[in-house]
Amino acid sequence: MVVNGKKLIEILDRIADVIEENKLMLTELDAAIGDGDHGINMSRGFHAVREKLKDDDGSDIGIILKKAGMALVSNVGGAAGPLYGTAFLKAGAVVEGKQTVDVADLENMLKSALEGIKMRGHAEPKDKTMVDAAEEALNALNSSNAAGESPQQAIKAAVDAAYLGLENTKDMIARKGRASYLAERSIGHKDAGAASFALILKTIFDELYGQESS
Amino acid sequence: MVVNGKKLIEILDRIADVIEENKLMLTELDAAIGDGDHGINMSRGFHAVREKLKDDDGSDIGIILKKAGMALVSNVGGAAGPLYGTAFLKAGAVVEGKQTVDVADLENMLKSALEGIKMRGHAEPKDKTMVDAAEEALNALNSSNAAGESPQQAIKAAVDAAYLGLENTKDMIARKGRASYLAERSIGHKDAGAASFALILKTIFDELYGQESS
Amino acid sequence: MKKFINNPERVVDEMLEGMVAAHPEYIRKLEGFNVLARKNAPVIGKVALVSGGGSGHEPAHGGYVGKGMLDAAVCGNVFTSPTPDPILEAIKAVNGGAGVLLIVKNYTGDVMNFEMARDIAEMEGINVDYVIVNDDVAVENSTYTAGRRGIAGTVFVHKIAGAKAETGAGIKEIKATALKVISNVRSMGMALSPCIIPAAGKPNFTLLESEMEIGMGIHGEPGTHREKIRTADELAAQLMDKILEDMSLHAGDEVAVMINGLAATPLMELYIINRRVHDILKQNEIKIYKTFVGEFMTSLEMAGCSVSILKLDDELKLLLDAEADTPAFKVI
Amino acid sequence: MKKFINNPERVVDEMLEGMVAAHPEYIRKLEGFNVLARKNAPVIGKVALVSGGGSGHEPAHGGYVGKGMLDAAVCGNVFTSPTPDPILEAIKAVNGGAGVLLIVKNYTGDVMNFEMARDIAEMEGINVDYVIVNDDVAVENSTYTAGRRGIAGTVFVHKIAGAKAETGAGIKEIKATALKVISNVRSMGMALSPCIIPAAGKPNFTLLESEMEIGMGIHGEPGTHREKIRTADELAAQLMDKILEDMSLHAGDEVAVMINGLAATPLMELYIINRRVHDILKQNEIKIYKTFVGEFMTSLEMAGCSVSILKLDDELKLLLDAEADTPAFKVI
Ligand SMILES: Nc1ncnc2c1ncn2[C@@H]1O[C@H](COP(=O)(O)OP(=O)(O)O)[C@@H](O)[C@H]1O
Ligand SMILES: Nc1ncnc2c1ncn2[C@@H]1O[C@H](COP(=O)(O)OP(=O)(O)O)[C@@H](O)[C@H]1O
Ligand SMILES: [Mg+2]
Ligand SMILES: [Mg+2]
Ligand SMILES: [Mg+2]
Ligand SMILES: [Mg+2]
Repeated sequence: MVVNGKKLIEILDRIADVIEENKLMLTELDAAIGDGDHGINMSRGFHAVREKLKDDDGSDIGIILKKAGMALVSNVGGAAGPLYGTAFLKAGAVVEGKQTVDVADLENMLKSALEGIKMRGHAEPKDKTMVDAAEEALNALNSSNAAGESPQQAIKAAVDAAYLGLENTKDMIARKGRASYLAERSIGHKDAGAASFALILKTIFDELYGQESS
Repeated sequence: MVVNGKKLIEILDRIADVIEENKLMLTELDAAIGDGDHGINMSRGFHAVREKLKDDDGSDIGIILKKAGMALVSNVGGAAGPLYGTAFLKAGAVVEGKQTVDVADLENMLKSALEGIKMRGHAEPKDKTMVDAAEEALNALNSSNAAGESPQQAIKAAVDAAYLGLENTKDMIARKGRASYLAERSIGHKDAGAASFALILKTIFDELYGQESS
Repeated sequence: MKKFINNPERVVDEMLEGMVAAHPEYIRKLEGFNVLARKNAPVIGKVALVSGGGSGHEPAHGGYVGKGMLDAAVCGNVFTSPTPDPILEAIKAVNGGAGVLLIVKNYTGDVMNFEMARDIAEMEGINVDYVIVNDDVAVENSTYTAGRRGIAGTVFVHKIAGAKAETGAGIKEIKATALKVISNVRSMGMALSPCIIPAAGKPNFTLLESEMEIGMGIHGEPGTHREKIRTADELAAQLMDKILEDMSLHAGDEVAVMINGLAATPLMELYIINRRVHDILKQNEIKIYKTFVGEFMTSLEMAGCSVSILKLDDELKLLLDAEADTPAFKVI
Repeated sequence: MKKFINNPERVVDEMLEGMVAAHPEYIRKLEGFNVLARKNAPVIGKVALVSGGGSGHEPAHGGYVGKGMLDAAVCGNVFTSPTPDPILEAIKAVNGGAGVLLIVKNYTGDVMNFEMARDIAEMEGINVDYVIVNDDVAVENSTYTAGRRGIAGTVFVHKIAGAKAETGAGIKEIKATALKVISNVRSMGMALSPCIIPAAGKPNFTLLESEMEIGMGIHGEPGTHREKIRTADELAAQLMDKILEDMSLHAGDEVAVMINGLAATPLMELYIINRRVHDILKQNEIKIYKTFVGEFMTSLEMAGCSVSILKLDDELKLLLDAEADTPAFKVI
């Protein structure tokens, strides 16, 4: 697996579409235990990413991710904006100047993104946030890479782990973000940010390897 | 038919109950083309009448009706308060000092009451108000008395005519009171004030002759 | 019926207790009557202004008692004109020797009850006069009907007549100014939902999710007709059409605008309506001197709004700008 | 969804156009940003106050821009914190050289976005500090959670910190005063009906005719729990219990009271709530210095209310009484 800037822009483009298609689902997850705007916010953000990257020449993966991060910071708002924005900015920082990235880079990028999210939001695993999807995904990617599995296998493992993380949020009591106001009442609902995180990762896989093989 | 003060107070007492029993019906008529408070207002008013007459010795029909009129003016509010209040005050004025009234007095009282309503509200027949019930009732009472029918027949005729007047309001376009704001849309609904008027008259009949014979 | 109340029969009494508790620096309640009077009433030598009507229109009218507006507000039961007794009591309590002007909204009940109170007060030697506000263009005006209703435009009468009274003007002059406001103000309203009179316990009418009621009054009474809901811009234009049709406004004229919420409609939506109202006035080259957006004359918990336009001259501008200090309306 | 809107995606933009059209004597909009700034900003030498957050809480926060309160309000999308860009722009536009204090309600999104803006502004050499308001006692406070929310008590921070800034105080002093307000104010709210975010088109939750949601925030998010509806008096007592439990109030202490409507609840009902709140305070021998009843921090078209109690000292009383002249909050 080697992704160049042009392909990355295509992936981000596709993410905008997928978020749009899943806007209602994300909003409904957020409505149950938050304020019901996550899908709306994310969709606005990724449309801004698309707009921002329209004329990018694709020469620098780091710059592409930074632009995406800035677009997210400047357009999503709410909690998800600074969190996803920081994630993309941090991911971009570790691949500055690179024309292409491979699965090892992806692991670095995800690691750095997760650090950024934690730094910004002070959430830990089990707080019922996007961290729960990201943490599982990173661990799976890490194990699979370490075991020498193929990039496709590794990324597939990350996607599956992200969805597992998402599922796990269902039984958690929220301790960060708006859902935390509900305390015990947040149990039984999946976290919206974890869902958007898993969805983004799945879209990356689908763009790289096709939806059939997923 | 001869009614003394004690009986009149009993009748007024019974009117308070009947209005209370029909509060919802009157309110619903008013809700359709007015503001939905007529039953509430009338019920409040006749409870005040009862309270005011609690200690009356029944010696002067004129005073009883004046007290009732004042209680209505002071407690009903809205349009019906000054109108019914004036009606009772005017009815009382024509029987001042009397210890009893007969059916001829009743005709005078009704005539004077109707004049009071018209003077206060400037409504004419066919404006879709209580005047439509009152006017029909007065005419019937007048004809029946003139034809030498029995008091029971005469009052029964007045009650029936009041209800006919009430029915007639259904097809009218309101030209006075709140219902006038609806213009053509007021057609198809009976007038609340005409309904309370007919109800009061019917209660008088029922108290005098029993409900069976009505 | 979902309301913060204790007893449907006591909502007005309890509301007034809550109002007096909240605003003791402005108002007091007359013992035994549902009348809110200016704390320092009677103001000796000043013509006193009294308004009121049925309750359920808060902050009207009690919220407008204070310096530069009313001297007393008479609070009837919900949507029911007060009886003459409390009106008379209000007149007596605020008469500072210079007479009392009643500001009455044009409803059969209000007019009759205020007239009766005036008659008694005059018999008791108090100089009382009154004006009737009938700003609602939804209803056809005709001598053969009850005529137009008084709605949110009434607040302009309170403000401007109140400012005039504060200058020490006589009752005739104040009445003339009030009548000028009345002849220069037009309003029109509509509703998205009905309201529930507490003592009735259910709404007077129902509207489908797709319907709105045009020409809505402020008493839960149905309007002139029903339509499919439209955009805010279309609605604003519809209300303005009807208002402008009835006013002789020319390019260069100056107006005050009031966008009034009936209660449930959020301020956000009122501002969206205001945006279009301003555009329409600008297209007609009408100058907007001042705009008021908020809840001034409500209708229990109804969702809806009214637009009022007041044509101004130099006197009205001056009086509109004069200081007012009341619980619900302040001009600094 | 029955609303006076044109396009769900443009409600905030159109609302701001309507606000600026209505109040040009108070506010202007920053070109290209959803920021309302004081017309005469920057006020040279005065510390500027900036607040804001998601929209849908009108009149908060744009209605509080003006003399004696805010210098700018940053207006995010409905219930969504603004991004750092407009916050930064607001900071730059109102900085009069004496620094800028941000007043942020405690929501993860608001805190993160305001912090990011502050970081950038400081890098650009502007002295920026911030306070976080967390007055809502419905939510358990704990370092392991997002902590308490900021709700209507925030308006007291705007008023008092705004008055302090107007005295020419430095940013440290103003921050200290703002923190004193924050540590002395507690609020608690509940709702009778949900609200509809325009872009979502349907409510976040539904309530039965017999249910209410206790501990409701101001974003349509569910509260702490659901109960059968009760009387206004019982509800007021329930909210006050929770508030008083959390405050150290003693006989003889003085407080300011705010009875805040979430939007659809009529003023009549808020006054009925106020009546009982006053009774409870009096029973506890707490003196009520000033009461505010109205819509200060709303939640779109939600029916519901919150009660806020602010414990006062001499400084806070003085600042609460100081003149304020903004579109939605005036003290004369
Ligand atoms: N402190 C935090 N750390 C990590 N993620 C968080 C935190 N707070 C919230 N989130 C994530 O953000 C999501 C909500 O995003 P969104 O709805 O767009 O913002 P808001 O909560 O401001 O409305 C949550 O579902 C959760 O995954
Ligand atoms: N001008 C009038 N003349 C005679 N009757 C009238 C007039 N206006 C209204 N009414 C009567 O009063 C009734 C309404 O009374 P009510 O509902 O108690 O008062 P309001 O209309 O003030 O709410 C109407 O149904 C009608 O019969
Ligand atoms: Mg959200
Ligand atoms: Mg009625
Ligand atoms: Mg009525
Ligand atoms: Mg949000």
